Amino acid sequence: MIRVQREDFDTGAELARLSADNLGVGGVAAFVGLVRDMAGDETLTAMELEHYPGMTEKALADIEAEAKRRWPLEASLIIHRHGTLEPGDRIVLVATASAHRQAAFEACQFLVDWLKTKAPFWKREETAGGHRWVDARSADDTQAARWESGKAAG
Amino acid sequence: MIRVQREDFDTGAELARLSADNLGVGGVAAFVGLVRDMAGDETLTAMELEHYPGMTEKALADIEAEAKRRWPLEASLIIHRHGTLEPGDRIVLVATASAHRQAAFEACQFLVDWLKTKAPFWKREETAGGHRWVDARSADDTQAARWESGKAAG
Amino acid sequence: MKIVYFAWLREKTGCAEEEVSPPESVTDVRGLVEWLCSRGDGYAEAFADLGPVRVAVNLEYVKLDQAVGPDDEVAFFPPVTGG
Amino acid sequence: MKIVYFAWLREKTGCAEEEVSPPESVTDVRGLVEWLCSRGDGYAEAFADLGPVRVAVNLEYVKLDQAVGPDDEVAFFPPVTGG
Repeated sequence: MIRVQREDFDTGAELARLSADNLGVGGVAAFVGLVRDMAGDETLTAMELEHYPGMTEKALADIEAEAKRRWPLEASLIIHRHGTLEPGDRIVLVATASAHRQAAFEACQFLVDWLKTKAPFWKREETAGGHRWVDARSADDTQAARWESGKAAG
Repeated sequence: MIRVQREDFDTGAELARLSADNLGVGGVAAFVGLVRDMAGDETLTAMELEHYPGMTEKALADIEAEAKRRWPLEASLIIHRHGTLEPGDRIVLVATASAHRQAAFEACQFLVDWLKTKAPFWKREETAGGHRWVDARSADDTQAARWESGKAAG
Repeated sequence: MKIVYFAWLREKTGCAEEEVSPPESVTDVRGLVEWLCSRGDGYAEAFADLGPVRVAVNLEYVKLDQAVGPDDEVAFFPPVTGG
Repeated sequence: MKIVYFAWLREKTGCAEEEVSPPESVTDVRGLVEWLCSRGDGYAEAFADLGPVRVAVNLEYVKLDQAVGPDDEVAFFPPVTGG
């Protein structure tokens, strides 16, 4: 399931829904991304999250389909917010449900890694000094590249 | 933070608490373990979780301290239930908060892997055919052994 | 042809979205970028270095040699930074 | 000396917890197990195969050659299966 929205989400309710009515789920792995208060050396006052409506949903659905191809998932969920966020706000929830924990963990990490390098979102940090578009991190490319072989990792 | 309890827990509230008042947290990784409805080929009617009061808390605190030694965590949480559980019930919540997602993910997985092989809990499955103590899985030992070198994995 | 711009490409071109009718000589993304650059300083500045520019045609990532035509939606944006 | 048993070791010995006073010749866990086995069929059955038996003394995992004395708490249990 994919959702792109301005509104916050209820992490507990979303995770509970992922395994509701499915007694084959043994583990749910989840990641919640939050806005930190630092932008480099400066204090972040706000973060603007821009995205490409239409392509975002398609990119996330493609990533989710790839995870389901690689791991035996009972369910998965990506919720990504856009718009203006403040330090401490939730940005993203990625969650996976599987019979076994290792599949859930790996698929969750895969989804986050690929989302960070493939889904068309852009962060703009606002500080007292003005605003600045966040640069893509080469570490994120490295993380994402781990999964390029098409194999589930160890 | 360690909690061993009979009562269920509120996943959303627990995860929110982990990053509350700490604007340096960029990511929270979490794992929720659930009771499945299968015990081998049989339908599970209930699961009894026995533990060793005193040693459980100590073992979990040791595991958590080791995770904090290995990764730069802002916070961590292990809640493990005991007593009688039914299919679909939550058993365990493991969560880690860090500035960066990779540390949160790795530490969360480490905590679950070590908890599974070091914390004194025992599961007894109840089916129509009677009851049976769950055997330790060699796969769990393999998972846990990944972390024995004392190094954070890649 | 519909063109959309995001993040600093939107700011530099001063445009979020526009309908354009490039000449018939424009057949691929590279030709489209060259033609767009001729339309003003903001465009020339936005596309001065194509290294950090990503392109999608009809919501799919493509390379500069991707063919484009009148019915396509072409998007220009920097490397993504979500999550 | 306090002895505690968990899971099927508790069921086989028929005992969750007991205070015992083994003879002075019992100085380590291995000796303690041998002495416990002499106390009844349930004990002998529980400890027939020590392969799947784990031991903790004063809440720490130990091996069979761990020294034990009157003030210790000794726990016997199978490999753990929590999480």
